[in-house]
Amino acid sequence: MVKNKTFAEDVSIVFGGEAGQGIATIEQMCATILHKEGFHTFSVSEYMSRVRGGSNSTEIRVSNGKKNAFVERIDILFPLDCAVSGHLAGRISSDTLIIADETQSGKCAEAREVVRVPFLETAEASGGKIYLNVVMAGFVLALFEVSDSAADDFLKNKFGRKGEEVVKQNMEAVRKGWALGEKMRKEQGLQIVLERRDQEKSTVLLNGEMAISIGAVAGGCDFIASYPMSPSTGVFNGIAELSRDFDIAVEQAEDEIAAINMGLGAWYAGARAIISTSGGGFALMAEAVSLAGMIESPMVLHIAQRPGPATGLPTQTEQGDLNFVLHAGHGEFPRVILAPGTIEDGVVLTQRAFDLADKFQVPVFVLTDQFYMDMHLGAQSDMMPIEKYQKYFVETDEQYLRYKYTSDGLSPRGIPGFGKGFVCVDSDEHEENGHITESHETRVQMVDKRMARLEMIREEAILAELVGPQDFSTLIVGWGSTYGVMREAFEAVEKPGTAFLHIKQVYPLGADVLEYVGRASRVVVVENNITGQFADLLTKETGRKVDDRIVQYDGTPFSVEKLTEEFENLG
Amino acid sequence: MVKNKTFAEDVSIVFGGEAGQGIATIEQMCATILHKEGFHTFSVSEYMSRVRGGSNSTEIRVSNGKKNAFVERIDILFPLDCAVSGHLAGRISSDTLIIADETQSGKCAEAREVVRVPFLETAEASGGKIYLNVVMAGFVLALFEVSDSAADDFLKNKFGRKGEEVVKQNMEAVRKGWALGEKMRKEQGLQIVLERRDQEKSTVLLNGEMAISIGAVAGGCDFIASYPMSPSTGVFNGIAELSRDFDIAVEQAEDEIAAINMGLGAWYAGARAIISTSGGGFALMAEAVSLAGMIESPMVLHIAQRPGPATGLPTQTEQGDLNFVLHAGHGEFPRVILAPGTIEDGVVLTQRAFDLADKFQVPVFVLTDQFYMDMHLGAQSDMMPIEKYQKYFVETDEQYLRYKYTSDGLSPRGIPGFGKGFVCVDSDEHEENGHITESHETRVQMVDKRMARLEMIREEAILAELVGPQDFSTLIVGWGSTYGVMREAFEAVEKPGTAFLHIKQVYPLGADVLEYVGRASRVVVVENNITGQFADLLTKETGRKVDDRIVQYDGTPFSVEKLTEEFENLG
Amino acid sequence: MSNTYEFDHKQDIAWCPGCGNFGILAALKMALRELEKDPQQVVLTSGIGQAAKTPQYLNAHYFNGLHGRAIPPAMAIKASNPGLTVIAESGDGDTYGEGGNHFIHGIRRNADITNIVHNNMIYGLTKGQASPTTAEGMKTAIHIRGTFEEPFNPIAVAVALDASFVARTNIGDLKQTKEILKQAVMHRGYALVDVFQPCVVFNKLNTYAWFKEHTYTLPEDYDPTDRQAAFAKSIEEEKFPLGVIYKREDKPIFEECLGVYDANRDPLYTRYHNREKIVEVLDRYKGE
Amino acid sequence: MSNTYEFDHKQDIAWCPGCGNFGILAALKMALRELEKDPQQVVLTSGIGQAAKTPQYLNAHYFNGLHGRAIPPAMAIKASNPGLTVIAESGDGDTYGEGGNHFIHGIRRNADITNIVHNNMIYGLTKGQASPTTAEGMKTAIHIRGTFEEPFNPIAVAVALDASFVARTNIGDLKQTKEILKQAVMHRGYALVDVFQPCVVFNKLNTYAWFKEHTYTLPEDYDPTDRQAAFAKSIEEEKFPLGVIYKREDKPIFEECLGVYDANRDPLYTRYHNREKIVEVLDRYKGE
Ligand SMILES: Cc1ncc(C[n+]2csc(CCOP(=O)(O)OP(=O)(O)O)c2C)c(N)n1
Ligand SMILES: Cc1ncc(C[n+]2csc(CCOP(=O)(O)OP(=O)(O)O)c2C)c(N)n1
Ligand code: SF4
Ligand code: SF4
Ligand SMILES: [Mg+2]
Ligand SMILES: [Mg+2]
Repeated sequence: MVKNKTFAEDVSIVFGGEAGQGIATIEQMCATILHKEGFHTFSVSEYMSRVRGGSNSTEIRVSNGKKNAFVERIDILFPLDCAVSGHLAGRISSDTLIIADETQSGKCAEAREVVRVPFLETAEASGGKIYLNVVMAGFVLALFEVSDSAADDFLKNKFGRKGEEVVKQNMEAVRKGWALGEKMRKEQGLQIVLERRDQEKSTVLLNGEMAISIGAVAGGCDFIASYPMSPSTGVFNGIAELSRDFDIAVEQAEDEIAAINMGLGAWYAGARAIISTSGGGFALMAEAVSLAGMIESPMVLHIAQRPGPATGLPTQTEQGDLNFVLHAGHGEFPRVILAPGTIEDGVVLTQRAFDLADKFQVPVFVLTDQFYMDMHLGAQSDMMPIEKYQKYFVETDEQYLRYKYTSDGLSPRGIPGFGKGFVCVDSDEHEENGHITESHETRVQMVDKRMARLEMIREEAILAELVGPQDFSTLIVGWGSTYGVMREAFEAVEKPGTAFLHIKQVYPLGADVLEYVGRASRVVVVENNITGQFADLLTKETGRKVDDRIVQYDGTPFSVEKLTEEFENLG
Repeated sequence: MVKNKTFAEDVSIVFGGEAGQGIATIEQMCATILHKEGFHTFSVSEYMSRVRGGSNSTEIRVSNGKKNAFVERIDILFPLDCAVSGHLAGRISSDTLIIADETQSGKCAEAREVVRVPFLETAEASGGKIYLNVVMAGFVLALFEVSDSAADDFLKNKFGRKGEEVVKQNMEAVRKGWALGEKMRKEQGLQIVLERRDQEKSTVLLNGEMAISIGAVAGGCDFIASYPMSPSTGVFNGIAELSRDFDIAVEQAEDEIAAINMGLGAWYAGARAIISTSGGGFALMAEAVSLAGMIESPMVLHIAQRPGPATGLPTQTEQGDLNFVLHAGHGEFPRVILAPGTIEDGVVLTQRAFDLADKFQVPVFVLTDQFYMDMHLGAQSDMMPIEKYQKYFVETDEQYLRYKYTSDGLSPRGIPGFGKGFVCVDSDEHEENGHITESHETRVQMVDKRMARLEMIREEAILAELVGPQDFSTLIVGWGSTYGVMREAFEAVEKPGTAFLHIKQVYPLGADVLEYVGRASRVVVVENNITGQFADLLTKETGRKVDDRIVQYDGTPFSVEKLTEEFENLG
Repeated sequence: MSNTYEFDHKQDIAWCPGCGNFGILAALKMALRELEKDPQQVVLTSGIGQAAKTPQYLNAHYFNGLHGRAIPPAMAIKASNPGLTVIAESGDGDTYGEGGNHFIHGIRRNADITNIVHNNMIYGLTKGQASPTTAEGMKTAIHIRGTFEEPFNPIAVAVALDASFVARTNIGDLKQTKEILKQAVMHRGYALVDVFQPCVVFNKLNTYAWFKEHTYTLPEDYDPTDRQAAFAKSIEEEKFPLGVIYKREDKPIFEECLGVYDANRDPLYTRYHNREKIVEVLDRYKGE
Repeated sequence: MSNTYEFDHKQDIAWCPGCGNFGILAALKMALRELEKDPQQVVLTSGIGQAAKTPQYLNAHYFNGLHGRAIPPAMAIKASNPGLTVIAESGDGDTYGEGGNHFIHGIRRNADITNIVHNNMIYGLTKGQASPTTAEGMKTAIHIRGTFEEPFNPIAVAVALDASFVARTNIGDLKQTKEILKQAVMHRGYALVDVFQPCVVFNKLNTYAWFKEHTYTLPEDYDPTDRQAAFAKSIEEEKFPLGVIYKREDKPIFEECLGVYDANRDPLYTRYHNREKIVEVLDRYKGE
């Protein structure tokens, strides 16, 4: 029995179950429909590296206050199989409302009182066990006082390909689940009374995968060669999907080495290529990153981090590859690393990555992680303008020299077949014309020319985002996917004289960052790895020592609770 | 005409010619014989990335004062083809004595007076042009007042396999060349009067390649899988050669990925494996380095650096891969980087690399470069004791757990087939028994366990070598192959209050280094790359900013002249 | 009890119910048991994928390494300790895709190992992308227009490389698979066993029924030593032949050619280099 | 003048006098000239090695990339601009050793490129180590006991993979090489030309005379479309057949299967994505 429980500010609803039980569909369905209804919705899932069995979960968080982060706290838990794993079990508190099927038993039931609902029976009645997930989704929708037909469009879209019958059965199942929810809402007073706002509806609900994918297309991406690897595959899928609407050559390579060498070939021929991979796959690309450095080729690489070393935890999250991405490839050459925090960042930075790569003829990394890939969140269109992109290659003349010394330090990039010149690129040290050389004088000139671009890029650095007062004394710094959780914890703690700085261009750092950390009397860095890789980089780049490092490396993202506590403890 | 030229302290003799003309043989022959005769000899060659043609050179430096470094200065130049390249031409001064064949003409002759000797005619008389090199070597030996039979043993050794006739013809050629040299010495007063010492004879004349190779065998190396790549191939060759005398499995892999994965397999089965490669080949090994980190496998990697990025300058020198070696591989795990400066270092550190790798179950890098590989130098046996090595693996019992948590932080390493336990290693995050896990608790414990070894290794760090006063105020720091040149320049400059610190264990840095830099009022770092990679590392490891960076990145090693000037300029 | 290959404890198996991998695991355990191989002398190596988890599910030694890299460590393990029975086991994507170069050069190297490939014609663990052996035309999230390449033919390539033992089985026939695995393990030299394995989740085309329908067992009188005939068999398309397709007994074996086992067959871990001999080598470079 | 493929300036060539690479360079230039290919539309890719320097010695576009990686950029260049004539050119070590995985999967991908392999059966640039095609028993500084593996047979592997054009020539016969190169360049789809090339410095076995003695030209009536016969030819050992050994005209071609050239054949560099369409896609994810 629930008896009059009301959520009026923020609710965290978690579904837990085995792989293959359709949790992802619940998440997608609830998030999409609640968003459509004007609720501010954030969701993220965590899953094991298996196709069936195990224990996965998804958190759907709906709030009035734009809470865009993972919370440990579970307000309502729906265990699909009741074999709630240790991890999830640890998140259950005495305030957690557990709503489970009547016939289930298991740990979750032993410890705590469980509200029983005939989900399975209802699913069976709708056509079988496989409807369990939509029954439950329907149940949840009812709690939000959404109409029982709200899911219809979603279901048509999702199952349309499988035929009308399937769509109809799903609609029925949703309605039945809805009725169960409605009953509980009315009879037991389980109420979720959150704000619906029109401006929420006008946002674009995307996960990190689609943010990067759309950002790539907005950046002019017309070539992707990659090799599947969690958690980066979503971007490969996303761009493949977008190739239905846009002219994009999509190729699954035999290995990561082929993928990036294809990418370099594509850029050479005038296409705009991206590679999507994760740490282990990227490790195979280091030599070709160095090649990009030498031939001054643009290249865009999306790296979705997961906990390493080696295979590590394939489906979990970490920010442990920054150092590697920063230094991958033998020899010395400039590169750029961008790391989105919000969905808007994903679109904007990936778009920008293509521009930077092309303009400065360097490899540009978009560095994300599993958490970022899998979080769904509304994004404001006006914060991610889709701009007409520029292609920087030139028409060559007969005197064309690929590596010409020029006054602005950039050698205009020609492409074969466009103009009268020959475009000769060479992985050996080379003369202006691209021909191999072993001259020491040329060597020095070419090294200087290649390296000089780093400072040019720094001058155009993407600004960091400062949240809080300008006259801070303590500066809490984060980068990449921790944006949402850091911001929420930061705002929760309300420490006077403290500001939060989110770095979007991780390397090279811009003058703004130097200035910010320069005037902080205390610098705290938060990151999802053990050694504090960004903290080290910050020191290297700015000369400023980092006073405190808040790190986490258990494979999970920071939670609001954990960071709030850490921030409180900063004193 | 020479007219009474005497070298009484130090002479730098350079041979320049095309690839394929036998310069390497001249170097080997002169160095070996002069060393045998008790002269202090240092030599190094620089060559192009081609098999025939181009312009190569070798410098043979003989001195009273143990000069073990490259000098720009050429005292006597022997151009084999007179097409002396720009680089070599730039090193010719008015003091350079050029001794060339009578019939040759070319740039070297245009600019300067050249002493003419009928080398070619003499070679032809000895059986053909191919004897030119030994004729010239014979000539040089005469200048040192070495007997005309001094080369006989060397020639028997070198050409014995080709039959007696070849040996005889070579002996003749040497004698004829010797006679020419003797004539010049006597008639024109070209004298080299340097000390011969018995203790020089008791040293072991090795190049860097053989130092590493012998060090590996002394470390118990019984397995090498590699893929050829300049300038690392010499170590692969060296160990293959030693496999005639020692039980060593030698395999040329299909690629670098196979090589290191074989190496890991070998260690797993109880062998002691090394991999030899250069930056570009190593770039392909990054994923497997990460695997070594995860499965806590020992691994020894010899990386001979060359200028990058990409193919770069395949046969030249640079210290440009430190950052990459330091961070190669995704995820976080400890590693060790050793960098020999002297020949003794090569033997000792490589031997030690096996011990560290085995004891701490980590990848250990021996980081050299082309210059180090190719320098020949006498080494003192007592400075490189060959110790009985220890194998750290254990006999397993039935309860054996490969990743057991232990009080000393190291999980005893079992090997399959030795004992009653099962040895299960897994690239995924794993439980103590090596089985895959996705538990967050285990994750944290395992990360902590893996990382903890870094501090244990630091505690046993190989000491840096301090040259000069203990109460320095300025500390000039170098690492790896720059030892000889830094030491010579340092001693030449004689700055009071200045000391020279040579780092042999580059990572993790020991407490001694922290202490040294901590009390220096000025820290200067010298290295052969553009960005000052070690300087950055020093700051990261010790918190001490580096005041001055002396760098060079033209593909050549530092010369004594250049560093002397730089040190003078430090003020 | 010692050669049961079973764990004392309950082992969680991450495969989907109905997956063909269960059969392969069973066949392998049976084969090793029937050959009376002591588990303490058996090492499995694997890459990453569903198939590559196999070593975790039987009680023997294992080296579960990197995706695509099951073969190089296997060969090195054998070279370091030839007394061990070494089996490299992985998926089609792992072996023929990411690991293709080790596949072809491993065949040439011919270490005495067994290479079991779970050929489900799909990337299972990463959720259904095309593998090199995926049928032409199959649509996936990435191949939205369907694959267009001719599937990789591991049997034909192995025959082209004159591999010393080339077999194919269908896990639908567990007994045959077990028998052939036994032959493969017994064979001296590199032995490839490509096992057709249904992935019941991501490959809706190549099901148990499909494999049954599209395979036949080679007749008793088939001569696997005839390379030309083997090639003909290897390129048959209507139905895939099952059994030992090609075999050569006389090829040099990697570990035997290394020189380290000429004098004795002790594993490398038991040996130490002679200290005096190293000093002797150094002395050769002395001036005196 | 525009299709001479010669430089205006004197180009230093880093090969040894007498090296077979000079012949291949000459044959290639002749072939391209005779085909009247505009150098401005010709791109050569290569890896690293002596052979891989070839693109630097003729006046056309080139992408001289990494050791072993000539094929992937070649295929991507073709896919990005199908109007270009793309030739991937490298050594035996580069293509069959380090690059083996791209070789086998490049064949499957079947982009319309030509792949010229200078097969000197040795690693030339790195001074004489064994390559995959090195004869059994050859001693090198690393193989002090001689190699023991059966040489890699690229022709048999290509036939096993059903490559669309498989040829072998001997640079001792410059004219034949040129003719076959012309056919290969004209062929639609992936074309392999393995060219026997003496390395006069490091390979003392496989000399001009040896290649002459150990090769013969396929008879006029040889039918290169018969795969079974092609396999038989590809495993002949006494003498290696020269000519087009196998050919298939009907295979799908990589760049044609990408979908981007269905509506028009303009190279990708000329195209821009429609801004409005991107906004439209974003709008699909709106709540309203
Ligand atoms: C270097 C690298 N690239 C990619 C991956 C991701 N990955 C893991 S398993 C797999 C494919 C598995 O396919 P297969 O070998 O056929 O095994 P299956 O799961 O089908 O049994 C991939 C691409 C990885 N782990 N490492
Ligand atoms: C990743 C990498 N590994 C190794 C090398 C060194 N390397 C350069 S060329 C070459 C072999 C060349 O052999 P091949 O391809 O047969 O060409 P050839 O010189 O005989 O023409 C090697 C091993 C390299 N450049 N890069
Ligand atoms: S996804 Fe396919 S291959 Fe993997 S366990 Fe499930 S059924 Fe088997
Ligand atoms: S080494 Fe051999 S392949 Fe290389 S250029 Fe010389 S002869 Fe030719
Ligand atoms: Mg598979
Ligand atoms: Mg070759």
